[in-house]
Amino acid sequence: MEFRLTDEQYMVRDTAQAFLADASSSGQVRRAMTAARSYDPAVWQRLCTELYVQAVTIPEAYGGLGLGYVDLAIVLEQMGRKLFCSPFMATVGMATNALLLVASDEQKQRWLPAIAEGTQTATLAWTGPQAARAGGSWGAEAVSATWTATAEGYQLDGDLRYVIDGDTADLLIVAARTPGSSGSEGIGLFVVPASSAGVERQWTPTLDQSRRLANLTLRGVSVAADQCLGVAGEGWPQLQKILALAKVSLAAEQLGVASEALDMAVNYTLEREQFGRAIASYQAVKHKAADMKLKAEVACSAVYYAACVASEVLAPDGDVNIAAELDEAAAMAKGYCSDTVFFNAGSALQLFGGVGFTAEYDIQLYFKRAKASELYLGNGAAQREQIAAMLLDGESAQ
Amino acid sequence: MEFRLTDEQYMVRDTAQAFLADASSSGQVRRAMTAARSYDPAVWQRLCTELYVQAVTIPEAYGGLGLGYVDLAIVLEQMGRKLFCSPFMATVGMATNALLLVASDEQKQRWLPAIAEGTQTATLAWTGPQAARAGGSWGAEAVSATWTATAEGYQLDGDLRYVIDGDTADLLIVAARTPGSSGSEGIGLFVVPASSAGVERQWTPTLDQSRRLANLTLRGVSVAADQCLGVAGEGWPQLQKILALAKVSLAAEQLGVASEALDMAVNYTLEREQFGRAIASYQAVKHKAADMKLKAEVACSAVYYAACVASEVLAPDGDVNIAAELDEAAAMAKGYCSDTVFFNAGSALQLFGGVGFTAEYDIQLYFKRAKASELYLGNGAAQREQIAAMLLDGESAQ
Amino acid sequence: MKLTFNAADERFREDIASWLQAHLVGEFEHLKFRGGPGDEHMFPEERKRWEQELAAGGWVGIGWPEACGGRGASIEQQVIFAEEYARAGAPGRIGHIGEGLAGPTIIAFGTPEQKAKYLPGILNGTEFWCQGYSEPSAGSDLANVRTRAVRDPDSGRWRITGQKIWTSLAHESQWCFVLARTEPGSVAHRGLGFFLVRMAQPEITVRPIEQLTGTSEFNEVFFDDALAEDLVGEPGDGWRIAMTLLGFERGVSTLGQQMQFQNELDEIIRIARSNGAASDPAIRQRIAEAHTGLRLMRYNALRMLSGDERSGPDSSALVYKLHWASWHRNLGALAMDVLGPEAELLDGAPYELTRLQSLFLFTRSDTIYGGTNQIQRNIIAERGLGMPKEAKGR
Amino acid sequence: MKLTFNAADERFREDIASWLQAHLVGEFEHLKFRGGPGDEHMFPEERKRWEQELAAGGWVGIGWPEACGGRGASIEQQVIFAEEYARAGAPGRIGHIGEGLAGPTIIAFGTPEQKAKYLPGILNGTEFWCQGYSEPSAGSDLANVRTRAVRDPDSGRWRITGQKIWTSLAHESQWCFVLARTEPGSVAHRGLGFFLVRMAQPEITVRPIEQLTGTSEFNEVFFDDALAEDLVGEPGDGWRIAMTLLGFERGVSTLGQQMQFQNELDEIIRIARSNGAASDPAIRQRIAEAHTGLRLMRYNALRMLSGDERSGPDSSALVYKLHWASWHRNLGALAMDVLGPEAELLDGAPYELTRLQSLFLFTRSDTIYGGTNQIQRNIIAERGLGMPKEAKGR
Repeated sequence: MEFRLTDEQYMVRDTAQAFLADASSSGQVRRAMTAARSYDPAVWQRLCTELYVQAVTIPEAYGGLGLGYVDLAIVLEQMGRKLFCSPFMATVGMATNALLLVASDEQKQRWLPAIAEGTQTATLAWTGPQAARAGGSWGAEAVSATWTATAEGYQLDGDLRYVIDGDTADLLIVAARTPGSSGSEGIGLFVVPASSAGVERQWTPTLDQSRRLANLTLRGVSVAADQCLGVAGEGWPQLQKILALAKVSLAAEQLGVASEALDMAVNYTLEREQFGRAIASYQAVKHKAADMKLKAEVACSAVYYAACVASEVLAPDGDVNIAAELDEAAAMAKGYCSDTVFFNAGSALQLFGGVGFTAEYDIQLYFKRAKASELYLGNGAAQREQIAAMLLDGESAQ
Repeated sequence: MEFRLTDEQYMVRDTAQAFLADASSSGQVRRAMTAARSYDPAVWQRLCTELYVQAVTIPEAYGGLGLGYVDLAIVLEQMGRKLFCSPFMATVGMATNALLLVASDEQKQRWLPAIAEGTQTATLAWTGPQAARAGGSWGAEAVSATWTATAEGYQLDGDLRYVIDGDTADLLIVAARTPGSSGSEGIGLFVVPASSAGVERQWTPTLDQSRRLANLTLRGVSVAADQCLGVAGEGWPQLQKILALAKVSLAAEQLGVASEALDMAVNYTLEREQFGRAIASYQAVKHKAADMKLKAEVACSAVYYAACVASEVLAPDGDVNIAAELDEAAAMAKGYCSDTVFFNAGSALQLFGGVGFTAEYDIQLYFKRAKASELYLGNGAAQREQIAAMLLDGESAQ
Repeated sequence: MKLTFNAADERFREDIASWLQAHLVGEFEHLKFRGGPGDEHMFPEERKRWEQELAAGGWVGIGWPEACGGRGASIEQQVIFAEEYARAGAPGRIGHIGEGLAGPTIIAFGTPEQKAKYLPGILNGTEFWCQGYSEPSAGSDLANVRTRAVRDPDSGRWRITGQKIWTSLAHESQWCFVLARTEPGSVAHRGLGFFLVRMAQPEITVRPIEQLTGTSEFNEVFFDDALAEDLVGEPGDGWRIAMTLLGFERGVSTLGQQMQFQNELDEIIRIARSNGAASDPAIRQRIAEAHTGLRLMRYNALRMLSGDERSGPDSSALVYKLHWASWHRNLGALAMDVLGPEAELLDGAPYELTRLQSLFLFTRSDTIYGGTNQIQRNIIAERGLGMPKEAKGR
Repeated sequence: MKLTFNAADERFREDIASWLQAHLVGEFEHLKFRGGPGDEHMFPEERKRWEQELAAGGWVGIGWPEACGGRGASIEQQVIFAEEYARAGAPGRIGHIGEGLAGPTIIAFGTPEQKAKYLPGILNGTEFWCQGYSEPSAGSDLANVRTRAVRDPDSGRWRITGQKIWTSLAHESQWCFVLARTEPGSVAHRGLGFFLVRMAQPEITVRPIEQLTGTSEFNEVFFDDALAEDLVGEPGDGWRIAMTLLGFERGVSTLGQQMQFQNELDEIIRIARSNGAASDPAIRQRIAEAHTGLRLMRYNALRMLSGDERSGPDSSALVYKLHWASWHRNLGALAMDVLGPEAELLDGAPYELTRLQSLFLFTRSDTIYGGTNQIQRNIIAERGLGMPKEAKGR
């Protein structure tokens, strides 16, 4: 039992930090926010070449680094700190997990190396228009696109919403269900190149400009049989795992956003004077910062515990008892970090006072990201209801 | 529109305050807590004689003062401030309302004068053993005692719980239902002298020793037809109003408890020094006190608005539009004041530090009363759910 | 205590309600529910014409004394006016700084000449005002004024140099009142003067501040030896006058503000009922809490306006700002949470906010301007509870 | 990072688990789950015998160096011990002040003679300790020590006069460590000494403090020229030694404390499932929050014990007290709210509390003793975030 970073993991952190200090300055983030793709392809290529972290969780057999989810969390945390605009979350934090978890060896050979090389980006498209509500509805019932079996494979139809980087990703991991099915029944997972005939994609402008969402429309999209991940119709347990892993990714990034908001606020309050004193010397300010610090520390424990669990889930010889904690650990991490990131960013905005309200200062960008990521895949209350169901509703619960 | 106390109401307040300063000192409260009846009958008689506030809401025709619910709230607030141990809440804040609302003129003539004179106390007994749960179950389904029609009137059977001063009250207002009925169906209200054959009463020791609860058991209790208030079987709308009025009474008392806890905490922090300064000079202490003050002020508005509404409910020529707000105003007052009283008493306990934890200091008595009255008739969350149902579930809601 | 209005007041309510129904039509129809917080910069010309329409109907300055051209309306009637105005969805008042702040200040402290010069323009809806209080380095420390006023020894007139910030409607106003230091070397609240300044002069530059909303309701205003038209009171009276003026802000306009809040809450409830969030227990709790908080805000205001001083002078007034600001900020977050993932979707590129997104972002300033929540808590503790003052660094 | 224990550690886990299963029987059976917070005064004699049973099994001082009679167990093994001890429901340790505080302090600062004199009694479970830190006028201001120690010029021995408060188990202990002022006229943290004092002397009076629970776990201890057996370190070293000792409190015992918390939460969940509160959405949220908070408390502790210093030295340790104290206080309130009106009903007259009522009341002290939540936030801000220190009045 060793619940601290290894020396190698410190190196991963420091390298990511140094890269992002150079590649994700305030000016770079603001340019990316209004750029055509919401990120700078040149910076993405630099990341893929110099850091190679897009391959962090991909096994060496497929050209990756073969590291665990803890290393991925380290990178995501640093990206959160700098609001790095890139297809990393969608590609590595979400879509790659689907391939790692569900794809056959042939399918992995076909798609993972391009991701590992940085020549393809990917995303996860699974929720339909009627589905994602406030609260706890980011579940199976949110899947509304359909698949039907055809002679040569499958046909996909329907609308997909809230797809991160859906307008630019090269590869789409699509969840669909058999027509007429409901709940966790009938769900299938498919790998769809974005260039496939019948795929339309529309960027939807968002409050948080540092991450793009898109609507996808699939109209009679044909995919071959070998583009189906696992068994069509029995995909929900896999999708559930993929979503739990996505929550861990988001939580790691939220930890970074929350920690940076705290640091920015502390630094500002040390400089800003009111009534002849640095405002950092007022107990109201100190105690607010202390509460932010507590949340950031606890969030750190939540994220890295969940990342350790996720590592066991992805590892071929992972500890099954620990892996079984995935749903709970992911809900706890996403729930706690969602509350933390909004609390910390909101508190930081308050501590900045009037200038926090101006476009000029960066803290507002963190605030917007905080709300966006809090709501994505369900806020704190939604995660808690999921945990409550585990604790209180089952026959076997304590 | 005049939302402030009249000069006469200030007099009611000042008189009550002066009386309680003399009759409800810390020593007197502590003696009453462990006395046989949980109050001092001599003090009660003094109150009835000198202040005559037990008759505050009873019309002059029945020997009362004929004042409104605002005056009652004023008295209850002051009693809350001093944790006055007496049958006032049960008799005036709860049971008398049932007689005022539902009794016929003959029934009023029969029972109200004795209450007005202070020769009889009364209480409300309505909830059964299985009923009152955390949250929102202080409703019609909590009624479980039964009534059956007999040749000469009715027979009452069943267990009644959480009856305030149920072990000492002279007159019981009992809610029961027809066997086999459920929900709001079949409910009847009866006036039962505690001395009636078949009534057993058992004091149940409580965490908050400043107010007694009791269990009642009714075994084949016979009551005459003229002891039924209103129409047996159609009593729920009346009981609902009686409970709403009881919530207003409790809220008024909670306002007093919360305000006194604040004052005690402020006074203590002005005296207590730490690190060479009065702790009242620390911003953390000041801001905690400011939050308590805000809540107390808002609670005051909630209580007196609800009391104004209650006055219109009880007045023969009350404004029907305002009276129609009773359920909502009572839920808002009880909900807001429940949260406030626990917040304020808990915060005060914290500001007292170590000594607040000793039996010697009085603040712990306020803390215990706070929790007890928070839970009685449903806590803040339960009241909010009731309000949410009004706002969100009806067809006619906004 | 009673909650009912008397018959004369109810007639007054009918008057204003029917006047609004008859006049908020035609060219003004599209102004309904516009111009509120976060929307203050919209349709300035139309809203100025609306001010003149109001003025023609005799609805500007109703609370002012009759001797100053007002109607001397009772508090009850002012409450009723504010409620009906908001209920009708009449647009945000572009004249509110003149009517609610500058006018009452001039009535209280101005000379007869100043009253004659400034009040009619306010009352007839042709002259608009903005305020020059905050400065970049001051923030909550309002007395930390660096803008200075120098009197020309020959003309006897004052000239002002310095910078003000968070001035809304600066580019729509003919007049600005400015707090400036008349006594060189003075500090804090001593040595300040309260000046009335004409905006249309080359010595004044207005620069909009781009906000996190992408819009620019607020401005920086630079004074470079700008001429002051008038000084209210004497040099050195500035702080006292400014503090009195801030007191005017806690007036009946709060009732109108609450009707605006009610409109926002109604929209949130409507969405919750239509998108299913109304069946989410956590959302239900928060909607009920918001509803309760707003009702109690109203009762608090009624108690404040009725002069209820049970728990010490000004107690309900002291907590008012902290209460509404925190409530409104929570409402903004609730709006997003009711929308769920849809909360992210803009009305359009590049950055066109929906009404509720705008609410969400704008409400973050409510707990800052006019005294942050932290400052409000200091004030409540010190003035309301008699706890020791915060130590100052200077 | 990895969460699994190695094979040797798993064997250690089996050792302690099976030892407890074999020994927590017979006369000790009824001690299960007893003697925790709020129950510390119960069964003192039986629990002392239990300490000797533990000692005979070699389970006292496992984390102490082997040279001092301990086992030099690794942090992992100490974690495992604490977890299994609590999982088995073994009783609250009446020897924890000796084992966890006095012993380590003597090991760190004591002379060889002092070690030889005091450590064996702790290790064999025959000598028990209490602490004399807090004073009535000090509270959170721990350095405000007024108890004084005077050295007899002839014998060279120190005598102590003053009053300590909040001393638990004072009447069950042979020894007390006492912080007292060795230098007359010194203030704050200067001029203090760290003394070891035998309780059995007529110059010491122990007076129980009646608490809001009706019970008396804590005491006032009066020293009236009481003889000190030993001084640890030099006169003037007291503050440094005391601060080091407080650091020992943040040890592996927290893991055991968490198992106790888990027992409490389990009981609350059991009640919620049986009385229907588990279907109340607000209660569901709070139970899930409590469960999450407790798990994260464990992960925080593991991170702290593993020496994770990513976010600055001691960061996870700095927040630990504030986190668990606030969590536990909320659990107490949750217990009452799950019970609903039944929360009011005592086990019996005159004032016999149920376990959960006791939890509710006792947890109100968690946010006070050992540094109030307010002091904890100061410490986090100052040490963890480098914000300016609070101004002191003296």
